[in-house]
Amino acid sequence: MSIVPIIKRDYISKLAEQGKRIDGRRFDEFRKIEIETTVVNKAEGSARVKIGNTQVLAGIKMDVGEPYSDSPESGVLTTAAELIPLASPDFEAGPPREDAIELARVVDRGVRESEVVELDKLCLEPGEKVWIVFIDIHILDYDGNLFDAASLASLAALSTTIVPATRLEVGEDYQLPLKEPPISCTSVKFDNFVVIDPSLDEEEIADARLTVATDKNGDIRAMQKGLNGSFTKEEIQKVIRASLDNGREIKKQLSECTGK
Amino acid sequence: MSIVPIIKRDYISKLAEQGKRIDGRRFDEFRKIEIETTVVNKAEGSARVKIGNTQVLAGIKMDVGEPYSDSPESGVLTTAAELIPLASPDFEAGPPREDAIELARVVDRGVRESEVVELDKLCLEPGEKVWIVFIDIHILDYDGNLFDAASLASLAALSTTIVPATRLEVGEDYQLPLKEPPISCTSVKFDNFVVIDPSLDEEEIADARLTVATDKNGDIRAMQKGLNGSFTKEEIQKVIRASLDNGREIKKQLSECTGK
Amino acid sequence: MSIVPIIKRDYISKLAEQGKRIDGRRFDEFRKIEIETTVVNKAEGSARVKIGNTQVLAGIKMDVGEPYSDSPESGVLTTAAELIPLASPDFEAGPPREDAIELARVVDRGVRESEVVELDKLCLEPGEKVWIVFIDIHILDYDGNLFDAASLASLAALSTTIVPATRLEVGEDYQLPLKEPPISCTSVKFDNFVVIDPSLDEEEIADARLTVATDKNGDIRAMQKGLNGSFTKEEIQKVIRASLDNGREIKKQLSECTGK
Amino acid sequence: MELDIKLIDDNGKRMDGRSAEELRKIKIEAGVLHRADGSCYLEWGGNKVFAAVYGPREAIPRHTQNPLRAIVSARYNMAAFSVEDRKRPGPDRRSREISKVISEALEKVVLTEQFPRSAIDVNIEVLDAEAGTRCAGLTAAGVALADAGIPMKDIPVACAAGKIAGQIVIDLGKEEDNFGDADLPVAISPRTDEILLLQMDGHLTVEEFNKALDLAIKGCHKASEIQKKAIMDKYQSVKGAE
Amino acid sequence: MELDIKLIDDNGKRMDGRSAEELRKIKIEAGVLHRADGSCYLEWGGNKVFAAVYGPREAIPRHTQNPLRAIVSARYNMAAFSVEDRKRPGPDRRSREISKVISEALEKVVLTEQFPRSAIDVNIEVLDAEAGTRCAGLTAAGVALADAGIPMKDIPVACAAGKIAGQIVIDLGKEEDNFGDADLPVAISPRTDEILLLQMDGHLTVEEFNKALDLAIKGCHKASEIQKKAIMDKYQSVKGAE
Amino acid sequence: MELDIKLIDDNGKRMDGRSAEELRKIKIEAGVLHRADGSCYLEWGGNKVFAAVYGPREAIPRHTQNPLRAIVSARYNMAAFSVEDRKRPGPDRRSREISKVISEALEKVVLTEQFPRSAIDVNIEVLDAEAGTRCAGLTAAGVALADAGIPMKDIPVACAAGKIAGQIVIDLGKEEDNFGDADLPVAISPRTDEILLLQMDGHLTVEEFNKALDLAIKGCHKASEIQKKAIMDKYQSVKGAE
Repeated sequence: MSIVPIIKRDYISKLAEQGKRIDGRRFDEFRKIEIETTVVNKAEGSARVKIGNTQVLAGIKMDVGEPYSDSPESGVLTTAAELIPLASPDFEAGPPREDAIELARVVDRGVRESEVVELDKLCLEPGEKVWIVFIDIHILDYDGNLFDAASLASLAALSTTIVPATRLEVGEDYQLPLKEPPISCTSVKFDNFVVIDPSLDEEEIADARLTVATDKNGDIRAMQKGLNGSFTKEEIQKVIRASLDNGREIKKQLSECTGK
Repeated sequence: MSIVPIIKRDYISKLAEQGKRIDGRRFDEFRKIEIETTVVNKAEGSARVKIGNTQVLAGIKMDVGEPYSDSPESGVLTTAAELIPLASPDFEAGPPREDAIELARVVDRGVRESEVVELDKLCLEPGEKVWIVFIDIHILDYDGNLFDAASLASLAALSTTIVPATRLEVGEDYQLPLKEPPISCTSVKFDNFVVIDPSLDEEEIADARLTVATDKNGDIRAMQKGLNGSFTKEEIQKVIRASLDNGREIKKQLSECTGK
Repeated sequence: MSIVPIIKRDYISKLAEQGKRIDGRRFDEFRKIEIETTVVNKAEGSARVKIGNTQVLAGIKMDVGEPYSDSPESGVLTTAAELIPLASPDFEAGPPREDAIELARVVDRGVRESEVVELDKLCLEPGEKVWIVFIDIHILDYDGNLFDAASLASLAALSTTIVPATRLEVGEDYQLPLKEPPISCTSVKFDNFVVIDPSLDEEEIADARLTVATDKNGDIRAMQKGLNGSFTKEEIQKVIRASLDNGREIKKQLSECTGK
Repeated sequence: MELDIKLIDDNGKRMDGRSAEELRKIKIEAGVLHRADGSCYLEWGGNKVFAAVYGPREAIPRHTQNPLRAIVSARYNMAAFSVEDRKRPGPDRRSREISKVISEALEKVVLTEQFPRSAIDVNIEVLDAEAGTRCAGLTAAGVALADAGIPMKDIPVACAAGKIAGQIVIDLGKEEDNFGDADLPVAISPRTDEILLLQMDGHLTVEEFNKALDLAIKGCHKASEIQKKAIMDKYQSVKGAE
Repeated sequence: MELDIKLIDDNGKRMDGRSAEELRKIKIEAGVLHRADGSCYLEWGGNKVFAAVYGPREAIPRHTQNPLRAIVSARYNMAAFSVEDRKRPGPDRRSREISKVISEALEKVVLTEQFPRSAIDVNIEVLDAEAGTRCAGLTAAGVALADAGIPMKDIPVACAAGKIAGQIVIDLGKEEDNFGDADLPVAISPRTDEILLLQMDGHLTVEEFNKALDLAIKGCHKASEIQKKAIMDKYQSVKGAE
Repeated sequence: MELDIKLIDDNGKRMDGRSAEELRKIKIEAGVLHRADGSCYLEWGGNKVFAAVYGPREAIPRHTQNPLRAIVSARYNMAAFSVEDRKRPGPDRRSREISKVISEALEKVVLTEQFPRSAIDVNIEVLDAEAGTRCAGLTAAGVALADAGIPMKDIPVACAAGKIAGQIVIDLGKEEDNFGDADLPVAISPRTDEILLLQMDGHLTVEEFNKALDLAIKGCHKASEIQKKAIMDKYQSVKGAE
């Protein structure tokens, strides 16, 4: 629990009063995003996403296993995130802590609830054998906004995943069946300013965080509020609008990159 | 390891010299016991027991699983206790510590060794499928004498347990088959005084603890001595007598409450 | 991380300059070794090895289980070491730490890579049932050179292991099939002196450690360098020579003791 | 996903007979535990929840202390027998996430700067679970904090809204949660309507979201009334006993 | 439960030929380990046990220190290969309970107030287990404590009694433990007969219990003689070596 | 064990076309991460590895501090997706052993006495694994340490040699590792050829061992050149940017 120097908070707040952010962005502007897919060979699918200096790698592995008893004809999806000490002096080795758990669960829900992966097409033998999809998220460099970077890396990795049916001797390889993914955009609030895609400096002084995942129809597919501050209803609506706008752009970039 | 103010010990000891206890009870007198069964819905059986201010909830869940290889025709019984921080500022979250383990094991032995649950009637397919009975004990409020409260709550919960055969599709629901349960009574010793059903204040100054489970025939079914003090043979016999007397009364109350 | 008194280091170094060791041994001389087999009854095989005051007990248990999917016709070998606090005030209870893990893995590799246990003869039903061999190493008394004591105890225990086929109802008992075992010899370096079979005093001031396992043909079967010092090529060759010489003697003693 | 289950019938009634804007039955009792500094027992539909508060007390170990304010730590725990299939005891990923978002929500309303270096521990035990336990737990925690006399700007309260069978409704029940289209748990500070906790799963248009958020806030206010009554009852029973 | 196993034959002999009041063979050696401050190797029937004592030394971490006395921590551990079916290494619930009751029993006789803020660690390793390991372990620990020169009021010692085939007998063996009616492990301070450890599983009338308790105490005294001899032997061998 | 796999063909070429003394392709980039004090990305054949260095900084908790020097802790970690069959996240016995031997090798070259009570943390993440990851990881760590400006006597570097199809070769590939006869990973301080890390599995005559050791050291020197170039490139790109 680091105590951010009051001087930094003051500086960022003063800039915000003038409508500015420390890196020169508008309040509703994302940093530059880079998406690179198929970056590792052993994974069935992979992607490296940079948002500014934040860098996240997601890898997909698949295996054949048993379905859950309450959904015998459905594949299984599981998401894990590691906040490895490579990425930040504040991350510790060891079992995942609350932050990593929330990150993995929010990414997982983003993928699961919007049914991006068509799990019903991943059944091999009802009740016996289904495909298991493992999403593993590695944070390589941490400069804020892990939620969006991790979510985007996962989607990009899934988009390039080949089901390794040949290797596991259950048929021919094929493209993992996917639906249109919703795009997650995160904003934070400090004092009474709300900015999207916070850098680490902004995250460190933030009171409240709101992640909104939106789809191509402009609908909301998931939300998660975090941190011990509050939002007004008006602020939430502002965040939704900015998420819709940026989500649309990011979706375009993702499609261009993955060819979908 | 809290250091109890010497003044409290002195006070309780002085009272004891006059044959008195801080809450006005006789040395061989239990606090008021309340037993309430079927207090939660999702459990197959449940009971809440109050002994004075101490409050314990036990819930029974049942599942179908494999028997142990050395008793293929016998159901399986497993007991867990959590000393959750809800109940006391001294209980910590996290994996069970020595105190919780001893508590669970003493309750478990009380139920297992006296064969209260007729495990041989819980076999579905020899060597393949048997009923598993989970006893889970939650301490809600801690004012001393958890052993007796946890044990009594477990027995009361078992007494009202319906085997969920319908839900698990192995036949019709029926009452969990039980034998007469032995009743556990705990005494502690401080200085050279021995009192039954210690309150928290008395436990905190106690040197030695003795739990005795007796049945309706006046036989002994389990014993456990605890703490780093000693008992003389005479003291043990005194404890057994008080346990028999109180056990008989408690058994009566349990029968009235559970209708058995 | 104990800071060894400089005075002790000085003393041992000064002796070394005169070609002497604190217990009077030559640089390339082992302490007296004692090997005793079948020291416990419940184990399928067991041995107690003393090297000077260091004392290690290894026990072998066997069970029937599933093979690894990538070697369906091969038995399974697993090695665990506990640095139990019985053996040293510096060992702590709890999950194995780096030292115990390295010890277990080096012993395991010594047995596994040299194929001492003929795992291909431990298949009962290809892909279904094979023998599992558990090597468990208990350090009883720690006065240096655990690697060699643990390795030798494991080999001696394996040499006297009877496969408990009768008990597990898969045939007649028989001697565990073994090949010629390589013998592990460990040397340490302090200042520029290299000594074999270090005592605890010598280990505590050592900069670098080298374990070399050699077979009866004089070939090298495993090596492991440890500690944060370095060796020159010449020093390594010297260590290999001393390991060959001592290994030959130890092999002879092991054969005499186990009758093989 | 909706199978043959009809979540809303032809008369606009939900499976348990409620209308779209009707809460399940809520029963709250304050001060039910002897040992805790503050406590609450709450039933919300089929949910049964205890909350107990300890503190403010010195935070230990020391390195967890914040020199400027108290740390509020909520611990949400489900009893092994609180669900259909027995849950393994101890925290899992779900309960740890819920503990985190509840802690953050409570911290906003507690006057933490009054207790530097302190810890305020909030224990939430779910004994029966039937959809909406995080809202039930947070609502119980609010009462337990008040019962413990912890200074707060407001008593936090929670309620969910969601979408089932194409309609926005309040406070989803078990089947509604399983087979519905969206769930939106919300916690607020009722005096200001500031939003302390907000999660959403499912699929809502922006318009539907706004409607659901309003409905959840409305539900919070209803639950808030029951919270206040419980605290008042406890206060009067103590006064009465004097 | 007794199947076809005849625990007592027509001549009143037990399966291993013992009479009702006869202990299994006990062999004790003190001072067997080099590194420990005190140690003991004990065989009791088929049980083989090492005990090693370290301390008194400063208790760490600090918050475990008691400013008024030493903490005695016994750690009972079974080797993976000590039982028929391999046991997973490391403590389980059973060994942790046994560690607790042995710690409590030992603490009573050690003059802990002589060593404030200290720890005395007693490590008990069971290498072969065949009924009665907690009594064997505690008895070995008593010798190791004496060997370490820890000041004690008395050397603690343990022995069990039980009921098999309707009779009260001393020191149950493996089949007697598995198929018998009751087991009663007891530890005492032999000078005063104060009872330091007592557990009972099974079914005894009060009269049977009294008889079993007397028998267990009798066994403790016999084991105590063997303890003392072992300590004396060690002392004399050291003197002899001088 | 060699089945039908021909590890060396009739022209003396290995499966991937290399000669006996030819390394796989190595690509090193220094200073690739923003947050770390020093970092490196390395590809060595099919291996892909990141290394990041943090420190020197105060070692915490305090009891891990060495009053005379810094502690160098390497943490070798394999991504779950870096191998054919998904690996469970988190450290296992293998990775903990590798972390230990790499830590020990690095500590020898770092001028640790300049930073008493400090910690220097080296994080090695293997994203793609294809034989030789410990050598790749240590080589990357050497560059990351230099990039972080940590004072060192030398930049440590590693390379393996081994025996396949009866021949001593450098830098085993995946099949060579699986079906070969021996593997010998070695790390050195290239200025002095001091050996910092050495492990051997398999079967070698003393003569073969000597040949393999020489070959591994030769490989270390080649990798060392690529390390130095990467550091120089980073330095120049920074200078160029000024």
